[in-house]
Amino acid sequence: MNEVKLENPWQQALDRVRSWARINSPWAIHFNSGSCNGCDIEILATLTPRYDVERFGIKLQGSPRHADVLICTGPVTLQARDRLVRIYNQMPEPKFVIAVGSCGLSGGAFQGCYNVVGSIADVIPVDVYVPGCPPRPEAIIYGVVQLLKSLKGETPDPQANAAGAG
Amino acid sequence: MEKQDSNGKFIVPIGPQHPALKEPGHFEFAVEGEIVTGAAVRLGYVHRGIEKGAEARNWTQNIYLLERVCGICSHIHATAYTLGVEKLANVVAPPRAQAIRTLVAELERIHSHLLWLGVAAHEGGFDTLFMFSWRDRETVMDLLEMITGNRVHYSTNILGGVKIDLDDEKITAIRKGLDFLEERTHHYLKVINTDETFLGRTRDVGTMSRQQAEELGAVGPTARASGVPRDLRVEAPYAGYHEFPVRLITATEGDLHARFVVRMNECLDCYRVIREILDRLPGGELATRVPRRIPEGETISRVEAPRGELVYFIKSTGGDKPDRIKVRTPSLCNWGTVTSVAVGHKLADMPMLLAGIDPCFSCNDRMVRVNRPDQSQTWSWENLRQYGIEYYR
Amino acid sequence: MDTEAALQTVEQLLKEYATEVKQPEQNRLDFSISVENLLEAIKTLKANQWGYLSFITGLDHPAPLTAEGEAPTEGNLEVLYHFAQGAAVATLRISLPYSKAEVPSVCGLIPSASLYERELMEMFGVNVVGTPDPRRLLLPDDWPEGVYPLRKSYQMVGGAAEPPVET
Amino acid sequence: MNTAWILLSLLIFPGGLFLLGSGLVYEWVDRKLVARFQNRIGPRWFQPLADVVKLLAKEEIIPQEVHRGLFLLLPVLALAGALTAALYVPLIGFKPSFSFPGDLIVTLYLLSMMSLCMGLAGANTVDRFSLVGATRTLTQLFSYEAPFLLALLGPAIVTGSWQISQINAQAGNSLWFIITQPIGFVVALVGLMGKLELPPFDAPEAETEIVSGALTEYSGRGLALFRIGKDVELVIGLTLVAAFYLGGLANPIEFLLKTMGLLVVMAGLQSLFARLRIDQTVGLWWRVGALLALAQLLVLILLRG
Repeated sequence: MNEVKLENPWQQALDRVRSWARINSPWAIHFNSGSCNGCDIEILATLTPRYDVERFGIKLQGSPRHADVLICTGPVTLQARDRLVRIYNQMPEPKFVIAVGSCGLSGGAFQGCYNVVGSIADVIPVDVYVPGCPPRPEAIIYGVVQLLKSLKGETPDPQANAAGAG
Repeated sequence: MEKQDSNGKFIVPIGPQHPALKEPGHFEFAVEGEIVTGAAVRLGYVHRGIEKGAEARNWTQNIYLLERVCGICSHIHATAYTLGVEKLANVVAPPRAQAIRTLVAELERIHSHLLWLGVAAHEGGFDTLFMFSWRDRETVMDLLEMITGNRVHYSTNILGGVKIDLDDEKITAIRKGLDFLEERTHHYLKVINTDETFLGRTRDVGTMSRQQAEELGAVGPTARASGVPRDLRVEAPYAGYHEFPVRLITATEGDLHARFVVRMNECLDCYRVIREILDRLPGGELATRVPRRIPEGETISRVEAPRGELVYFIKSTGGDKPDRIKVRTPSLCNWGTVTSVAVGHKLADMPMLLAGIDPCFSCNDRMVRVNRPDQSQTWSWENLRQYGIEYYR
Repeated sequence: MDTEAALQTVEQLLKEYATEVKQPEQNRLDFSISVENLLEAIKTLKANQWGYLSFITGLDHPAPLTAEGEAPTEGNLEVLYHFAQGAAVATLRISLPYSKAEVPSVCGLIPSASLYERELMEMFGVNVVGTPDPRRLLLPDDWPEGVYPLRKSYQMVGGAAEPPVET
Repeated sequence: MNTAWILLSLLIFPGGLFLLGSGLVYEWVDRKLVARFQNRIGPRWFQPLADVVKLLAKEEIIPQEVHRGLFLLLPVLALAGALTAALYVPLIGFKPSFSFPGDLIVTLYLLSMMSLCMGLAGANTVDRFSLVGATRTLTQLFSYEAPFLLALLGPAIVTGSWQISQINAQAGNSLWFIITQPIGFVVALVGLMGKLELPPFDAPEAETEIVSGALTEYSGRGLALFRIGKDVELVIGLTLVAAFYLGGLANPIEFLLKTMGLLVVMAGLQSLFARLRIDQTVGLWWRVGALLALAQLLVLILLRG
């Protein structure tokens, strides 16, 4: 969100309302760009009673048009790359990307593979990285929380987020 | 997007990004109104190149790699691989190791079946069942985490044995977990057998006769639900299944409902087998030595994964790396059943039908080319480390 | 035992087609078969209801490096059809020279072989004649023709950021 | 009645803002209850508000192939229809702002605007999921608007009036209609769920089959308006059913208790069943529901006559 600083107090108030709403209602879409399933199952597990992310207003959406956060897993394979870009482009602004799992971070064990483009960051800009093979559901929730934290304050910086600062 | 293909048919794509599929795979269903008139499958969205990658790593490293063929049935992949390599090297893992392998495999089967129950229910719009089955699945996940230290990739196997052991405390915890799960499984069995709306969505949907199932090459619970008596744990016992035999569970209806029943009954049998293993856990060593270079030869290692027959073909030329590893996963066999059974059904049945075979895309699209870690970009490792430090502070 | 009986049966069934029969493991029999006999052999298996097609493996045996002056030998591909009956496995081995890497499709007899044959085609470049669906299964659409990743001659191209094809 | 009063009632209370607010609250209660039934904690109380505000603040993507005007107009129309309908029902137990003989029919028509607009919105885009969703929405319209109407006719016939306020008053004075016309009540409740596309009647927006149905291509404001529209319809629908079948609504406490009670029942039904296929949805109504409701209507008419 690289928005211009607003002088008008009315606009400032509006802006506050807007970011409050954004922080409290991150709808997510999930895309598997070539992972082994481990991360995907753990993402799905965050919806279920033990973790229940609806507490934070996180909802898994089916249509990219409805989503704010793209949760992406796995190294990007050649075939999935175009799809990933397309889904990213279909999402309305403002949009954020969370890369889940070691493969999504760097290509992981699949780095350099003939059918793999590389990490998710090679294809689309990523805001938050969640490491792990696979990360626990708690870690994924933590990743989302980091994203939300960064929305409250300054411009999210992928590197700062990856370092867990947020 | 093109609305119609050249034949003027209305095509509904499912995947690769689609809410019904948590994994990518691409199906095209030609529909007339709500009725499906044709189906085609395109895989490869998670094609990585594991078979080629395995040729570049040594025998031990491959355990790590092959576990990551699939995040749901990781243990069984490693088991198939280690059993095959042990066969080539002419060593036999000690009985205690075999028993523990079997135990983890059965726990994994329970986790996989419960997971599947939830996903299939979700496809049918029965979210309450999804939530409940996944809540109870957490019990198995806890057990697996307690035993192996990981929720998904258990890393139990090493060449020549296992690297984890069970003590009394763990055994008690497993028993407790099993009691709870058994009670819940009976409950689910009741739900899938009595809930009217659920029966409406599953009965006589995707029916496959025994002959069809055999012709289309179905495996695992999908085939057993059609009455094909095919279960490698019974036919060709491996690991600890000689000692702890399982029951062959089949149904005759061959529809979606039968697949539900077969899987749930299998869970019940898993509990029994695990209890038997715990009762008569053999003592002794956990592993034997396996040489670094595996003697020349070819072997076929067949095991029963939660989804059906999993086959590894391993060829060694006597080096410290395999010459060829071929993985034939159960999901691949079951695709054929979807594309042929789909025709004539309603579009609304498709997700459940797909879920019915318990597809696993990453299983199909294996093949990873693995590079050495020093080739990865420096910043990401830097950040990873930083993140790790911050994370555990 | 059951497995032994099954192996004996299959040996009886396939002996006439095989040029060589080997028993690499207790529960396995390998039959080396020429391409011409493949369909007949499978028909026999099917007619006698012996087993089911478990999977098809491809193997690549590149030509060994030859000393100077020697005529270079041709490498060959092997296609393995594994049939399983209980614990018994019968393997039909077919050896193909690079120059004529062609097998007939078995889909007419075993419809479920389609996916394996598609995989064989794109991974090894074995031309499966008459397979009902010759489209790509796993590799991307823009993968170059004539490049088969599972052949030994295939070398990995570039790093992660460099896919082997231009897009 | 002067213009200022009309504007006030249309924009602030009981229409407009107030209705939007209560719609969001009801949506939250519904989601929370379903979550609790599913053994989860569920969303926080301001969740629907945050969702809507966020959607309003988001970029709105208009696909190239659609008719722009329609694409923008339909959500507004849907919401407007729902808001207008609110003027004729006894919200909060107060007397409806407007009332005339036959307003029941007008209200029901206004409520149907929503489904119609959604169907049109889906048909307007070229996305395949939207198109399938649109057909399903319209199919459901034909199978569930009708029973809702029929079910509300029962009390109307007994009281001999087509005016909502009169029926409401009458219902308060006699034995609750839920006891004398149980079938009508069940049909009304199920019809309302079908109308609102709540599970198990959510085939038109079945996530696992057709992504989000007719609304797949909507983002930002359009989606927000449709969602608010649905929330408003939920409140109005509950109000109508409570007024007709649960002994009328005479004061705010009664309103709250009765509508919330209905909501609990609806949330329970939502979490109890698997989604019905669209053919099952239609079949269930025309083979079972319609016959029963018609039979009951016939009996009522005969008894009166």
